Amino acid sequence: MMIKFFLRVFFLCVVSALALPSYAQSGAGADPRSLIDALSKADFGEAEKLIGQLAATGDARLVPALNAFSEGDLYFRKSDNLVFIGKSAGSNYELIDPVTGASAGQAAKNAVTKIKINNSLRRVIRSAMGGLTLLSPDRGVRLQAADAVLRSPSAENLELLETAISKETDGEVKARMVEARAVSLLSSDRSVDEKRAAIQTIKNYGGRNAIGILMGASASLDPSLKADVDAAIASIESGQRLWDIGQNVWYGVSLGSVLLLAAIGLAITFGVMGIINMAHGEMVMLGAYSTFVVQQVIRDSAPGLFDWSLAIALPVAFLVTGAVGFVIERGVIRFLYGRPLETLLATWGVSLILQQTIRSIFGPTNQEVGNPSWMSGSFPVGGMTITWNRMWIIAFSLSIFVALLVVMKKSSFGLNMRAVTQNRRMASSMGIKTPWVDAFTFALGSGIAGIAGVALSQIDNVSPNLGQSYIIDSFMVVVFGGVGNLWGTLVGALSLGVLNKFLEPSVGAVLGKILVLVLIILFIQKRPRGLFALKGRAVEA
Amino acid sequence: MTFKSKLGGALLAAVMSTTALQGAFAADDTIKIGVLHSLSGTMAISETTLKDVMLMLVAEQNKKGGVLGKKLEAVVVDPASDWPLFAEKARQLISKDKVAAVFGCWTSSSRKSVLPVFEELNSILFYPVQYEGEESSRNIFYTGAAPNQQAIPAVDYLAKEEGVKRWVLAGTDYVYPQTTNKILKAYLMSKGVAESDIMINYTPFGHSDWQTIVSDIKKFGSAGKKTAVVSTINGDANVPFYKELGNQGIKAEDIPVVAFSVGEEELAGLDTKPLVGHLAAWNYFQSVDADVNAEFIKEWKAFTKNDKRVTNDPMEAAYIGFNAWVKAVEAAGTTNTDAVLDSIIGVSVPNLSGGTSTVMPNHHITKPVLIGEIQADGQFDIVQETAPVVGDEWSDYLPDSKNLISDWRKPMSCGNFNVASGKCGGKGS
Amino acid sequence: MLTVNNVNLHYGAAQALRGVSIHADMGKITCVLGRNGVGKSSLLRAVTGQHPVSAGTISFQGEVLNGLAPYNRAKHGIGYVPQGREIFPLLTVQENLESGYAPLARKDKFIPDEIFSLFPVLKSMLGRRGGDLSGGQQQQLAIGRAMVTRPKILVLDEPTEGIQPSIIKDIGRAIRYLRDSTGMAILLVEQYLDFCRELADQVYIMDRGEIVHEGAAETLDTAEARRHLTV
Amino acid sequence: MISGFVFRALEGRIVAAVGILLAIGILVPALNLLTPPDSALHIPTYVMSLFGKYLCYALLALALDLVWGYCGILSLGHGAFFALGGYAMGMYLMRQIGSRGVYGNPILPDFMVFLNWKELPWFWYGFDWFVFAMVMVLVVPGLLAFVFGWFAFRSRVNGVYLSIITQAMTYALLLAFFRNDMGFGGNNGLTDFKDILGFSVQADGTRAVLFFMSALMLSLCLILASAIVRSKFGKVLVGVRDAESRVRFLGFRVENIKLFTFVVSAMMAGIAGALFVPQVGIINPGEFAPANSIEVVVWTAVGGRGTLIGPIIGAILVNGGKSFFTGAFPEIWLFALGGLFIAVTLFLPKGIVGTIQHGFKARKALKAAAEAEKGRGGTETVAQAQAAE
Repeated sequence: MMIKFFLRVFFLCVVSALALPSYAQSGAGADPRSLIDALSKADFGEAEKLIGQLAATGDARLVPALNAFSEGDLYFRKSDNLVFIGKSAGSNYELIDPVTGASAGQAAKNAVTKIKINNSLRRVIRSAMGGLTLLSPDRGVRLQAADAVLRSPSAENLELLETAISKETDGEVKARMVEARAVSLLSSDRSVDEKRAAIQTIKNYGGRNAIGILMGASASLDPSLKADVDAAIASIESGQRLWDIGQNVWYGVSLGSVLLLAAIGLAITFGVMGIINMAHGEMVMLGAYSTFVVQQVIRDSAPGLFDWSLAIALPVAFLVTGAVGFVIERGVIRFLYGRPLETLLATWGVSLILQQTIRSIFGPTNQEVGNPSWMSGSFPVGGMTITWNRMWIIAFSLSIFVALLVVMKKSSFGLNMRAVTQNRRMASSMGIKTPWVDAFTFALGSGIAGIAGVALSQIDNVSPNLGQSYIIDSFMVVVFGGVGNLWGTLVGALSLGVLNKFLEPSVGAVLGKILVLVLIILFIQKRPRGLFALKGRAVEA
Repeated sequence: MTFKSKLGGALLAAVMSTTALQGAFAADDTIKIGVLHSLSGTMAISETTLKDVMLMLVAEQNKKGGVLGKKLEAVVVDPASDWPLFAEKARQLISKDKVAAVFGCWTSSSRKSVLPVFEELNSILFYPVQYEGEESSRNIFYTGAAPNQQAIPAVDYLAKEEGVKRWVLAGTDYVYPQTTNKILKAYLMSKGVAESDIMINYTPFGHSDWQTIVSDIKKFGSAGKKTAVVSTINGDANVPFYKELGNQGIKAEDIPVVAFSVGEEELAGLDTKPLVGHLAAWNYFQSVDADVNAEFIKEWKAFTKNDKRVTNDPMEAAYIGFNAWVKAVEAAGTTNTDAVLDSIIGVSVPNLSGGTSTVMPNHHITKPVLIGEIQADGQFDIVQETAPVVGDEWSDYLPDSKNLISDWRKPMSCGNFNVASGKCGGKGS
Repeated sequence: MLTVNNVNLHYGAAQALRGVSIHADMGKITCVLGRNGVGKSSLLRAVTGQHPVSAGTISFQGEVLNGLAPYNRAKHGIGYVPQGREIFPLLTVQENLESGYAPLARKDKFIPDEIFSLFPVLKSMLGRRGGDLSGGQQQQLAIGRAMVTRPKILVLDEPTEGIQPSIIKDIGRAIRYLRDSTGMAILLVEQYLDFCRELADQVYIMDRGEIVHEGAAETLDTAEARRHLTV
Repeated sequence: MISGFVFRALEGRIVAAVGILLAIGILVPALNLLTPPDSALHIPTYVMSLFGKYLCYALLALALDLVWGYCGILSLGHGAFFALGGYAMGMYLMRQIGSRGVYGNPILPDFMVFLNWKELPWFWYGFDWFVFAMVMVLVVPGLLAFVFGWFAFRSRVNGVYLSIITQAMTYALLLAFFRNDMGFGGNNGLTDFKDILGFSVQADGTRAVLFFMSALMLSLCLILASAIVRSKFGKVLVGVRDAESRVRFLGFRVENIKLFTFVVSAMMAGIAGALFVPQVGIINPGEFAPANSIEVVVWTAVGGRGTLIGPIIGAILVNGGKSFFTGAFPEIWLFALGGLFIAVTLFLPKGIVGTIQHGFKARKALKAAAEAEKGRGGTETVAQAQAAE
């Protein structure tokens, strides 16, 4: 993302530098090259001033240098204290002139020193770059520039913004610039009336950020504007309140979908087959590790495919955990049908062994599983923020649910599976190969836990303990929803998720979780077979 | 006699004979040291590394000829993240294996669990992890950071360099964050921060759904004042927390997060690109530019045969503790606990950030505080380094501990001397 | 032809069958009578493979069945209607019937129309859960379900138990129809003498795990047969 | 009548077991205290406290066996009762520290001082009095078991459901006790004890007495459990385990039978916890972890559920093995432990003692089942094979 942006800016600036030489030369007196070189000896405070001076040149050729500075790619050569943009090239750095963009040869890594940067400097750079790129011919760059100014407003950019607004033709960019201008105006020395209008603009812009801007500015504003600010804040907040509820529901649904993911494999192995499968969490963990291995292979051999890594990991995880599940069923569980409470002991042993195996192979520490770009970041919906990864996880867990439902209800395997769990002996006499069905049912449940692990690797850490943190929640969901009923698992997961998220703001995360557990215990007293208990003559038969 | 009695008798005999056997094995030409770190269970993720470091240090020392002309032998046990088991294993190491000193523990609970054992059996524990302070035992050396060696300088940095005026203190609900946040709150308020500008939030262990809290932080941060998060979130919960921060688009330039439990090892499990600029405060970073550090990293990678293994602060603390012990033993000429306790105070050994660390009379050590910003490669870029700070066992910002000091030199020999009353023993009344 | 030759069967230390030998011809209804607990159901368990035999052989159409799992015997054409029906309670009627597809070749995976002509009530209840049917309906479903597997021998364990007389008639009609139209063998275990006498071509009487009488249906009225059947 | 109750309990095997326990209870401390450290017969203190710990675990396993082995209630939350008993004892021990804490505060425990508590919370009142604390050791777990059981058994929550909600119970308590605001020391728990009844907890003499007490309490509880099991009530209990609805139809109030057993068992677990704490020197929320409770189930299963001696042997064996393996093979001991669980469930479904008692019948049944599985009979399960016997 940033690299792409960097390249684009870089290219454009070279172009604009060629196209508009007069503008480029027309900055303030200071020579940009010597300003940049001064960075080699500057502390953070001095660097801040230097950046201000660089911004004041208005020289758009400086954008790549500033960008490199903010990314930590600016170096000075120890021999002559000249500053360059450095790019790693094997054991050397490829040096690039910060102003002209021309190559300046290579230097050994220990011949140059990185110029230190911190958050305050990054903020200043962001603002400076915003100013420098507001007039860029590229719409995307201008939009980003307006955003940058909006986030780090300063009165110095005001006139530039006004120039940019007058030239702007694109509606969205213009709107953003108008907002940025309003924000910048609050800290300028413009008239009270202009500021009043700016407050209105910000109010219409709305959202949490607007409240922050107004509250931040209110202290330094003329006292006569205080009423306007308060009214604007109140109005934004009242609009925000409903969105907040919506946001909370969203969080609840998203937590619920995670619970659903974690529990859905268990709904098969425990809910349908009646095995108290304490190794379920480890299946999730194996799925997450499969994702890690797939990403590792992709990183090493085909980095271009990284965005596809999850899609590749899904079948891999399904097959790996399914196969492990198959082995566990054939090796251990098949001897224990009819003794559900003892399956607990054996699978507990299995879970210890799986954990230790993974620990021995991969080590006890977290492994890095990256987010593909389409799962990173967020987008606004009205006053809510929706993060892409949560959004995909909800979609993913619902589609697994639907797929499983279809397999159970529509396929002949699903029919055999249900027949075997309801009456194993009779199913065998109907010609159903019961051992085969048992093994593949368990493998299916395990495989689904595995693909849940692929999704969970995106939000949680991938370590040998991953499974342990989900096992209790999973059992709660299945029992709360009603054993043997997939719909119960769905409704159970979602309602527990939403309940949790509505308790959390008022009582805190810890008490919230305790309360949910207590409520489940009480609920089971009321309905001993869970939310979606199977009813009617059929159950007793 | 039933089979039961035979079984019981056999069992007892077996236990006794293994004891006798192992006792006989303890050859006289080695000095044993205990390594008490969880290799399984929830804490294995952090502690296993420290076990490896200890084995490496012992191997290095033996290459240099051991200690007092004898080879060192590390006795490794697994307390399995189970706190009572820590006490049992500590007792076993001291009584059965007769180790000269023990290096171990990570969580405060495990340290609290073994503390009475070390005091009772008069042995030495080197504790290598940053902790909440408020403790000073005659038999324990705290080579990790006390709150004043980590939290307070970090807050100072944010207030000064980033102009932070509003603070979120987010932590896992256990003793270290609770205490640290109490100290920080008192400290911030003493610096003139209004109570309404401090938000404290606790989450359970292993919390993985951070959506609400991150959005609360965002909300709290949109009050027009520069806001920062001081994170005492522990262990595994950090990864989902940072992932959520990244996804909700909280950039370090807007709301920086400074963490005290996130080091190179934790970042190894994360894609750090969205986190560039968030901070951590430690006494050591792998990126420290010092020859001794480069050497250490090289040895570590060679020892673990893994080029990707990182180093971190508790490893440095283990390194300092081990070297201080070696130096003290050589000064005392014996591994006898009392002699070592006397000789170790004032011992200075090189630390990995290029300076030296000295063992102080309060059984804490001096070390510089480093503030680092997270980089895209999972390393830290050091933005500030202080002069060496003495670990403060009794915080000056808690009402009941501000009058206490600890000095284990004779004749005071007291871990909780009250300077107001002039007596040893807390209130001293 | 099903041949049971000198079969013993144990439940742990208890012996349930002692040297039992019977045969059931194709196109014939063979009926095994006996009081409660004399080993009738054990005999059927041995035939269907639900319990291993400890001695003797069981063969069907010349193939030895010993050691085959129930699902393999189903593939060999043994259809089973167990005591108490054992309908899959949570499957619909349709699904109960379809559970018989397992041993079939792909082209045979359909429900024969004759099932619905014999038991029209099933057709109207296809969507109901098996467990929600009445006892008589379940019995009809159980027979229908066994028919889906296209058995060459149908093994029925007390199909009249707890069923109202009108449905017993329907079931009798169905059994006779199956014998006549398909030529399959039918092995029927009963306590209900009249039902047996009406249907059977060949009868056996069991007592204490042994066959004590063998003959045509008419021989049931002999004094010797009655002695074995009265309580 | 009471003498009859006790007399029935003292069947041969139990008498022998009690005898051995008491002998160990006297012999081990004696060897520890009276022999010189270099003598071949000397038992080091750490071995004694290790064994003392095992005895507490054995009592916990016995408590679980009473509800699981005899009443069919698989509790996955017995660790909670153990921990509550432990906390009651821990609170007493904390109060005995008095002003010897690091802050020298005569009223507040250290962890309250540095978290700025101003006064002692009400639920700490009375715990400086030993008798009160001992009553609480019984009452708190008993009360929790009563309330929990009263709801659960009345609404006929049973089988797997009951197991899962007992797990939810202990998990909720785990989270609650982790909270520092609860006033139980948060995750550090209660530690650094000094005295019990005026004797230093670290003195060898005190340890010896605690060890003896553990053996004694285990013996007493064994006799009590045996008496319960062998009484008429015990027969009904087994009836509830094997055929609950039939017992209900016979006119017994099954929920009351279960409730009584559950409460008794919880109290035993509480005693075990109370004896555990001074011997290991710490009680913290880790004891509430669901995994701990599952381990108790494993000990019981290994030893043999439904036998009174089995759980005791199971607890000692598994923990002894754990102590040994975590020291000898720290990297791979989980494989051994996990393998043990699997092996016991597969090959010794009745546990060690159960298998010996039933003269390898169980193994035969498994063989039959395995053969059945191979294809002769096809689908017979072990349970059915056993039921058929």
